[in-house]
Amino acid sequence: MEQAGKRPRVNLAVEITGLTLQNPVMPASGTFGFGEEYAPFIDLNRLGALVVKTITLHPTPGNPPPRLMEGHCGLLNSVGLQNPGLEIFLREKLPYLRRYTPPLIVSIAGRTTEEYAELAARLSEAEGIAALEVNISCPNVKEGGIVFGTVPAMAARVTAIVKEHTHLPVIVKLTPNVTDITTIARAVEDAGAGAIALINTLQGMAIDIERRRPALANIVGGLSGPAIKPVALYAVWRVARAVKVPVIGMGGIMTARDAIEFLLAGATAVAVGTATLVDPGAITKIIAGLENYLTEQGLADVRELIGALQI
Amino acid sequence: MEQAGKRPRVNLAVEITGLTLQNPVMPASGTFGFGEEYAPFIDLNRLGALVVKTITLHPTPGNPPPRLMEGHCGLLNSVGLQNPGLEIFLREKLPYLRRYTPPLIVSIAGRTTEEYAELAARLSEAEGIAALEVNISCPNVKEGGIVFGTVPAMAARVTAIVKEHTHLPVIVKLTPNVTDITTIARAVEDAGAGAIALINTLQGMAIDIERRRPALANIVGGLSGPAIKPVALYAVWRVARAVKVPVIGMGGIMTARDAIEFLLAGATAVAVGTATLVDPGAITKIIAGLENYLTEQGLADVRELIGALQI
Amino acid sequence: MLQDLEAEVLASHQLGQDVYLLRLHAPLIAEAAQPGQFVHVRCSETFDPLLRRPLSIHDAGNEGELTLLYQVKGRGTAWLARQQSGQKINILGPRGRGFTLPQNKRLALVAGGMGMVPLLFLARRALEAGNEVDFFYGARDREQLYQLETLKAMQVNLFLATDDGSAGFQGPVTKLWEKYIPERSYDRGYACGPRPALAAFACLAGRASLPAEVSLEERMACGLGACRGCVTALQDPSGNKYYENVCTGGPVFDAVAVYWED
Amino acid sequence: MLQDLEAEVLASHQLGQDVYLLRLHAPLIAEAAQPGQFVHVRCSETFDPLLRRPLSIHDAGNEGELTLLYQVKGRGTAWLARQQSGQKINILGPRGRGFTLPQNKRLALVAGGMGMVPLLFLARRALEAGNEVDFFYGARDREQLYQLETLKAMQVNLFLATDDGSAGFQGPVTKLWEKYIPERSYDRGYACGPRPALAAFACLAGRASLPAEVSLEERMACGLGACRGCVTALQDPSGNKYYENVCTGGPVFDAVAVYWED
Ligand SMILES: Cc1cc2nc3c(=O)[nH]c(=O)nc-3n(C[C@H](O)[C@H](O)[C@H](O)COP(=O)(O)OP(=O)(O)OC[C@H]3O[C@@H](n4cnc5c(N)ncnc54)[C@H](O)[C@@H]3O)c2cc1C
Ligand SMILES: Cc1cc2nc3c(=O)[nH]c(=O)nc-3n(C[C@H](O)[C@H](O)[C@H](O)COP(=O)(O)OP(=O)(O)OC[C@H]3O[C@@H](n4cnc5c(N)ncnc54)[C@H](O)[C@@H]3O)c2cc1C
Ligand SMILES: Cc1cc2nc3c(=O)[nH]c(=O)nc-3n(C[C@H](O)[C@H](O)[C@H](O)COP(=O)(O)O)c2cc1C
Ligand SMILES: Cc1cc2nc3c(=O)[nH]c(=O)nc-3n(C[C@H](O)[C@H](O)[C@H](O)COP(=O)(O)O)c2cc1C
Ligand code: FES
Ligand code: FES
Repeated sequence: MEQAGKRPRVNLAVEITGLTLQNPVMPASGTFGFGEEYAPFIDLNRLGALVVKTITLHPTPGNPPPRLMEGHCGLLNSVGLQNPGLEIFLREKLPYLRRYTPPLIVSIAGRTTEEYAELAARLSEAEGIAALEVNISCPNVKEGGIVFGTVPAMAARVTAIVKEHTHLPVIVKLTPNVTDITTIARAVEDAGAGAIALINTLQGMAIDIERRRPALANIVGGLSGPAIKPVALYAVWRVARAVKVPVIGMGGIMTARDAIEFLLAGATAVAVGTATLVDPGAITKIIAGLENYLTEQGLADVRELIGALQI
Repeated sequence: MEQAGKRPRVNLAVEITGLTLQNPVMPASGTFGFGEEYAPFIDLNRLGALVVKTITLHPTPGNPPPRLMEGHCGLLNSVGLQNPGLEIFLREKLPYLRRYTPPLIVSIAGRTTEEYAELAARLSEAEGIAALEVNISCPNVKEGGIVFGTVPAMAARVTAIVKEHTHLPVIVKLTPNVTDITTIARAVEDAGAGAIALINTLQGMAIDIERRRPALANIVGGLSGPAIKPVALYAVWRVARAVKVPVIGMGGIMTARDAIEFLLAGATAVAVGTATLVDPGAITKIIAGLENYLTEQGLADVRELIGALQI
Repeated sequence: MLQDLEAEVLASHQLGQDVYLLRLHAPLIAEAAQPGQFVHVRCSETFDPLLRRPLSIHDAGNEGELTLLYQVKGRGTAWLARQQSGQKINILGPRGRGFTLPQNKRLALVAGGMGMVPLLFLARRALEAGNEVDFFYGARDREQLYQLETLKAMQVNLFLATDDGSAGFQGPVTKLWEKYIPERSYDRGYACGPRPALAAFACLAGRASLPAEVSLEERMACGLGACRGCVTALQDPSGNKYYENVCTGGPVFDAVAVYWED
Repeated sequence: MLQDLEAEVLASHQLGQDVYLLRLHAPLIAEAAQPGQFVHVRCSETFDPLLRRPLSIHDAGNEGELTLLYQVKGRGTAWLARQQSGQKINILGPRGRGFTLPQNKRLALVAGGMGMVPLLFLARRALEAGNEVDFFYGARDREQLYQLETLKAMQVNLFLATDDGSAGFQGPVTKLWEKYIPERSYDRGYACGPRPALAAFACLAGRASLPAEVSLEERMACGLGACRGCVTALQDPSGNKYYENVCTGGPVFDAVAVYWED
């Protein structure tokens, strides 16, 4: 698409497990609500995809407050997956989201594999959903609370069950709180994941020394933001080399430069979380910055960046 | 020790595996060189202990430059254990260090369990060493490069072998790059560790987007500094509850308030690394700040803080 | 309409040891502002501190002037205190559900410490709407009673309380207010301040069957209702506890809706 | 003696689009400073940026004045550029191994871009020690040649080069210098600038059997020799590569000791 008198436009589109994204930048689940909260600030139609807060089968009240604590260059949260549950999502949130053109990715979490299965089945019947993102950073109540995403076999089982219950593309989102994230990545790839998203938050804690109490009511929280970027980038680089399916990279992306680092490391797309909490326009600025960078570098296609890191 | 006309002095002394530390604040291995570098700035005799850079059996040249990259609120380093080796340490560094009164803790690392054994044996013959700190965040060349500290049995084996070859107290320093750090902690405790130090750095990466190359020549580096504090604090809290031996907490401690968080979380002592690289006086400021805090809070003994977190 | 803009600092005045009055030029926000709403302020050029800081709207003038009043608590407000006139500050707002604004009624405004900040703006708008305003203002000591001149210049009935008795009544401001409840037969009460004071206020209002509103604080990230990080516990009419965002459902809540026992 | 102190900003002058001259009051450092040494500057009130930034000593006056000259590259130097007179900046120094300072010799100083910074200080001290100084100074264009007035006021023989020919010789400064090597029979050469320029300089000096020193840059953390983070590859006389700290073993090294092929 050459515009008269202008530089040729660069291609920003990428493909992820059958979905075409007009650009590789999307919100990270849980930081973008159900989209509507950001509509006063940005045109949701400009995003690579829409990704909603993780939903559960039943309404989840979430953890008691305080749920937030700021670290240095990082945010510690223990929202506890607060969400209105599947029914209300389908009835009250989905119709609004359907009005937008970018593919809608619905993040799901269960306490048992059965809950994942039911969520997958029910969402697959609904209209306007482009893919499921399986959040496996939550405890399996049937296995003594072990987090699904920390054991390859459990991660694989959730993936396989979701696959069985849906025709939609399945993205599996990994937790970084493991010894070897590539083992988990390969396990979910083998189980049928069409793409892998990473990283979810790092486990962390803060203490209020005046009250001698944990700063978060839930004691432990998830660390996100610029603080974790090096950890996220390393995990993405390793996973991108270990699997064949596309990777969606995230963790501390605040600027277009950060996003480019993730693409060079092998991510086919990126997600932006904490940055949006600080600046509602972060995602659109990153998209614009990415386009500028490509133009400046004389690159015609964003895909030339993907995995282009020279070792 | 009440001083005439003054407030009673608070007790800062703690005990760790038979060593009495005049206060619970010490340098973190690798950030304090061999002590002499900081002598122009602080009185080394004021420290709780002296902890030297990890030494290896043979001289280690370290990784090629660049070895450093700054993240947001964090430092990524890949020094690669550069050190002059055991012989030069004994001949050229130890005599200097012996002049100081705080207990000298020597950090050691090996590529095989045999190297750990030999280091332990040789250092135990030398005079002026109070304890060994076993750095298990390095690859076992005989086991395909798997990091000793990521497998409970391997971590236990290194600990046991070091114990066999020394009469000195043994501190084992854990890597946080594992799924469940308490399993490793219990394994080294069972194998005879007299204290546990944590955390070593988190694995991370950065990319120079202009050159499309890793920012560190070694590709991967270790992340330290304020960015990792929430992760470190959570690991310390969990390990302190999982083991009976004392814990030395570290990771992002920049101020006395940070140190107090670690003590409340259950650390008997703390180590300060990156802060010293930014401010050579950081450790002594933290000691002074800790003393002030105790006085202000009307506490007579720092041990009242240890593990005093209310859940 | 919610804005995200760069506001120019007109002036920053130090009112007390660690309290600052910040005057900003932000016409779009000033015009839209309702008492009880807040702005979400970026307090850094870097990522440390990372999050915005919520600050109540203290006043909003006709000339597009927006006034904030804050106490330096930590890194964010310390950064703010370093900003000088001419510099630009990124603010997002006006945000949140403000106070109910009746007409021609008698209102009690009860401020504890920095809780005075949004109540001054409420007083101004309440007076404009023909209400009679009793303004109860308590602090630790007379040094920590700010903006007395501004309040006196307004047509409020001002009642002061200090913990040490250095100005007005000696004791909690809620105790002072309590004495006036019977005789002044208020139509509505409003409070902002430390949570224990709010709980005491809610209890007194409840006993007097007085409709009452309180402004709550919680740590915030987005300030937009998206992250669900800033919740407070509320109770539904049957006493069941649930969580509501302070940034969108509040910061002002009906006193009876707040789940006080946590 | 190495110091860690708060230095007051006397003035900050913008010399070019992104280049600043910073005058500090730091008597203890100014008195001890040797040409080629640097100071390690804390560029933040928070932890972002976290590390100090090394900056060469550009000049040191009798009145305790220490002058730095820097280009804004990223967050640290951007912070520095925001500091105004009267503010305090934490600096640590003087640090590092500086240039050899002979007496009554003829010296060649070859500066590429910001490499001029430590060489101006060297020129001043070299002149005081009775040396004759040829100062070669190259930059992209005439706009990026800084401190020409100061250099002209000194007794150096100034030779300029620009990539675009907008001032002096058109081409690399090392090419310009090359022409003078035979006729001027120098006793010693000094260079600071981008690494490729230093390598060219080292090669020319080697061919002319001229003792030569170069000032290198590496990212630094402690600046004290403790962390081993700032190493550069050197070679021993038999050509074996080894790593040396730039902060303590340098930043100035013998040109023949540097392992250029990395
Ligand atoms: C709706 C709302 C309106 C507010 N209006 C005002 C106002 O008009 N004037 C004023 O002085 N303050 C006001 N506050 C409180 C103000 O937001 C905090 O004092 C400020 O965010 C502290 O930031 P800091 O970086 O200086 O401190 P930090 O270093 O972040 O923290 C210092 C202390 O303040 C606490 N704190 C941090 N963030 C918050 C927060 N968002 N809410 C409550 N406590 C927090 C921390 O736990 C810590 O104990 C308001 C808070 C809310 C939620
Ligand atoms: C001994 C020594 C003396 C120096 N003297 C001067 C001087 O007098 N004037 C001057 O303008 N600059 C000098 N520099 C370079 C200066 O230290 C860097 O430009 C500065 O640290 C960049 O910091 P920043 O936060 O602005 O940029 P950052 O955001 O940290 O980085 C911007 C770019 O600069 C690079 N960089 C960061 N730190 C360093 C470093 N320590 N050394 C080299 N490159 C780095 C980064 O890789 C990145 O590409 C010197 C460097 C050394 C080692
Ligand atoms: C407040 C908050 C809530 C989050 N909620 C979810 C969630 O519901 N589901 C999920 O998969 N990830 C959740 N995350 C993790 C983010 O999607 C993302 O993986 C992580 O924050 C790292 O990216 P960032 O550094 O850009 O924020 C949440 C993160 C934050 C900060
Ligand atoms: C430059 C650097 C070098 C280090 N070298 C070692 C080392 O040799 N041995 C070791 O056990 N830990 C080493 N560490 C890790 C620290 O001892 C410490 O565990 C870690 O940095 C976390 O603490 P901090 O955030 O206070 O720096 C090093 C850290 C840094 C930053
Ligand atoms: S701060 Fe994000 S929902 Fe209120
Ligand atoms: S910067 Fe630490 S050794 Fe040079």
